[in-house]
Amino acid sequence: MAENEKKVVQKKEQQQEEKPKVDFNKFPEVRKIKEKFPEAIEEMDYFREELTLRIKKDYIVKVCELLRDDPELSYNYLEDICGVHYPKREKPLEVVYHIYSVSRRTRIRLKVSLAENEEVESVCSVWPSANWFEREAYDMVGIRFANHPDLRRILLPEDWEGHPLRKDYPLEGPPGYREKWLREHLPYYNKL
Amino acid sequence: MWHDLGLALLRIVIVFAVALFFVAYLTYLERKIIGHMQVRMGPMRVGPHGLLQPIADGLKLFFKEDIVPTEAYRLTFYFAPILCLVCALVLFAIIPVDKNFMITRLNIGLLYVLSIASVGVMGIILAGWSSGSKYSLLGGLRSAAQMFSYEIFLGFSLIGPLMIAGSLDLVKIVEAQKVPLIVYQPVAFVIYLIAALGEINRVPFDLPEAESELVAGFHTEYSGMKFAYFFLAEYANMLIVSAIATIVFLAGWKGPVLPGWLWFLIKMSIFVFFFIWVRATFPRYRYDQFMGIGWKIMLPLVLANIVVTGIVMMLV
Amino acid sequence: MAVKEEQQFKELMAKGTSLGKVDEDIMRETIRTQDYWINMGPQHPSTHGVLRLILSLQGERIVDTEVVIGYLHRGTEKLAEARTYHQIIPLTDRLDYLASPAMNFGYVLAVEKLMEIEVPERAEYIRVMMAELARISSHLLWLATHALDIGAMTVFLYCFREREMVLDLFEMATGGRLITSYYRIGGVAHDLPDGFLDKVKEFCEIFPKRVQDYDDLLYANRIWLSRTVNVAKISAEKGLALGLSGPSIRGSGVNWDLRRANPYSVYDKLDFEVAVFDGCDVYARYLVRRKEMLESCKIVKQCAEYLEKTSGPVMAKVPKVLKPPVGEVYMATEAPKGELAYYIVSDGSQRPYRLKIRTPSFANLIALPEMVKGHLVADVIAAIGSIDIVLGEVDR
Amino acid sequence: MIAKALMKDLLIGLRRTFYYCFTKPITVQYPKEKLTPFPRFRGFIRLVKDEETGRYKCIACGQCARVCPSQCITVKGEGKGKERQPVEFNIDFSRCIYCGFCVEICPVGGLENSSFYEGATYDIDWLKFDIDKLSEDYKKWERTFKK
Repeated sequence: MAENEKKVVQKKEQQQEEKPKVDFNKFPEVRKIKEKFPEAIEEMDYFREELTLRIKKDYIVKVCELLRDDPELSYNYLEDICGVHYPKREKPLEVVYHIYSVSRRTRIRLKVSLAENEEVESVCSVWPSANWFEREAYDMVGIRFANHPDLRRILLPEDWEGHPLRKDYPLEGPPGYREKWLREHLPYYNKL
Repeated sequence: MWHDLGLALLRIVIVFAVALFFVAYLTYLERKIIGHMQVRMGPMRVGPHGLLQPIADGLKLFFKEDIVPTEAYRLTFYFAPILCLVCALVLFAIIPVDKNFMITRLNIGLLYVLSIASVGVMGIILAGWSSGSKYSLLGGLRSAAQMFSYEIFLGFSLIGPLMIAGSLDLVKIVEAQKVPLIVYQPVAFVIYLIAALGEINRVPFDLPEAESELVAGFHTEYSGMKFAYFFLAEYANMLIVSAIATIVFLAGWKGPVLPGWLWFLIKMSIFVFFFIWVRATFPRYRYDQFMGIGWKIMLPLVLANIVVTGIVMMLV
Repeated sequence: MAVKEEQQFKELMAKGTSLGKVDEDIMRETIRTQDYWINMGPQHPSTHGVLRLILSLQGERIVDTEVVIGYLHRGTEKLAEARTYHQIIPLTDRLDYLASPAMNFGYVLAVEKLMEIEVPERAEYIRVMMAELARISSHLLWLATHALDIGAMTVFLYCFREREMVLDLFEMATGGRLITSYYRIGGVAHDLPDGFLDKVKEFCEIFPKRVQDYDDLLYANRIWLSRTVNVAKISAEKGLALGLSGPSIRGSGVNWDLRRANPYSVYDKLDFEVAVFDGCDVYARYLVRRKEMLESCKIVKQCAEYLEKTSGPVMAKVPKVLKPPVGEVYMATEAPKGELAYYIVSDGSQRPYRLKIRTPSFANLIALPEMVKGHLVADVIAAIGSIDIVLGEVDR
Repeated sequence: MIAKALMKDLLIGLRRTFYYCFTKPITVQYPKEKLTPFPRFRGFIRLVKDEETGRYKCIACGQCARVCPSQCITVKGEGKGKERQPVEFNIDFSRCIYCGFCVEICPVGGLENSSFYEGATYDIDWLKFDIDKLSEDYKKWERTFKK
């Protein structure tokens, strides 16, 4: 059994390595962006039939506007904005945008890498729904969005310290938090 | 003289005991009927088929902690539920259950009912205002607008029958009906029912206490016995409204075979059942729509009804 | 004093809602009044959980709404980073606890997409059937509470009666009534028990008749109509810009159902209609969900017919220790409330590096202030009901 | 128009509730009557004993403890090979989420889901089950609770 498993895993890994070269110019999204902002795309990836473009920080609003307004692309629906923390990278923060075209039924993923002190332009002006997603990314990962109408914490209390979804944030809360909480509630939780 | 006084006291005791008993069991009846309409059973635990439930509820409410919000105006906060309940119970004094059975006979009976009922509204408004809570205030505001306007239609819808009966005295009204007045005055009857629903805050017009919007409206902050007073007042009002409908539109105690008081109770319980039935069935109107219905549809209708009645009476 | 009020008023006007400036005409119609702030929730009978709205009112008319969420935040995404791919399944159950199979479905599909696992067809049909039953149960609960909010309390118990039947089906097949944890990466936990499909078919027979009960009480009822028609209107364009998805946007006439648009699992083999109505208001959203229940019932019936004829494995060959390749996937499914998507970043270890859950209720809630602006307090309740939120999903 | 004036839409609703007024209620009076759960119902977990030998089926391999998402199981075993038996087996039902993963993964069928579900208690220690309590007949648990 165990050997089988290993084989399956190895097979998977091999497939991974043998990833075929994709001709990115077949995607109208890539063509259009390259045409208009030749420097905007840093990196392209095509994995599990999902197109990923890494966009330079300064271009994100322009690219989003292009994606939304171009009749051939018409990406009119922002599905998700999410922050990811990669502490080992040079630019540790990453913002991931998933954008969907309701008329064309396609999806594209945009990424923006940020250094610790950098801010990224908010896309609220493009899709108003970005408001809460950006607030969540700020709350959870600590990504700051410039020109956001109302950048506050959304899920956690206003006076919370730290950003829980960072990799250096411990699972059981900030150090000392658990003890403090227990001390405060000890009379009741004594029995636990 | 002592004999008369004793008799009067006896009547008072009997009427109020019976009235309070009915009010208490009305809560049980409502829960039971709505329960069955909703394919469940309603109260089943206390006593056989939950028959002692109202007593258990009363005891529970009696022993509940009495909470007064710090923001409340104490005097009015205490006074409002009592005002509500007293106004509701005082009305039982003139209800003729049978030809000779009532506490007192007033020759302006119907006027008395309408005027005391409008004093009762003050209790609700005061409760909403004095609680010092925003939800209560909204509930009180709504009830102020709602009840004052619906009293107009309630009064107007009774004018048609009164013109035919020719008296404000409830006994005379009944005696004047050879045929129940509902036959001559169907429009007034329907309007009376709708206005009555509005007047006693029942679904679909229970806006002052709309629980999904205003939590509990004017009595959000009330607890214990003070809450119970509102509760009892509401149900007492429901009985009164049904009794008036019976007297004015269904010829009160008149009826073949059975004794008069039984006819009266049967007819009254039809209305009570109807109010409960409506509560189980309908959603709630919105505040502005409710006022719209009153002023835009019911007021013209009820005025037309009076005019038509007058013309027909002149011709006949 | 008056000057100060004027100043506050102007500030408020300049601030506007979080989504745009307030319409000044609505704000002050004819009389000059002072704003009235009201805290709706987190403990309120009809905010469907612990949603908190800060309403600022002119009389009973809403000028501004601020939505405060986070009272049910349980840190699902952080917890998921500390668990293996398999152990995350019970966590996903607890997102939308009213339709937990649908929540599982999205997650297992995402992991399967990441690992390229082929799932046996029988398992796919079972999953689709369960997900559709979950949709029915979720919509039933929605109708129940929505009608209760608007005051029709009997519909509540009629809906619960049918929901109980669905929950019984869940219990019979999965062992859990609400939190089913039935789906596994690569299939489902067990095959269906004996007699299950008969019960499903019986349910499919009964259910459309029972919908008639709700229709009698609501469909043409003038009170229901006056409470829902032209209330909380939102146009298709605005709705999309504000992130509405699922039944909420289909009520604005957008024909977009992920089951049809980007078919996953076996939805492309099934015959069903996408419910679209273009009233843009609460009533249209009611119609959409009402029709969706009936369509789901059809899907369940088709699945049951397929499953009766076939037999076979319900679990693909999946290694016990899951180690997906490095990469990231975004898998969007049509949950009862709208687009549910899981974004998984894998670093090749046993645990996901990052799991972002894009939940429909969270995105739909963004549009609430826009919907209720200028309406009355009672319409807020109707609007909350019509976008059908579950706080477990909003806060995660 | 006439239908609207006569309130047909409202009368339909009234008819429906009136009809149900005389049908049989569907509710169950819970503490008096109880529904029996389906066989797959995931209630409290039991440790199964072999009926013939009276030994635990469990071989204390610890897979259940590892797979448990809420980490509420602790196992300690003794012996080797087929002789291996658990000496300590604790489940903290105040943490358990009843997902059934432990039952599913057990290679020897040493755990089962009982149909016991009435775990509400004033005493949280009652929910911390040790090896003896886990292998009891679950009907006895009910009695302990009622005490």
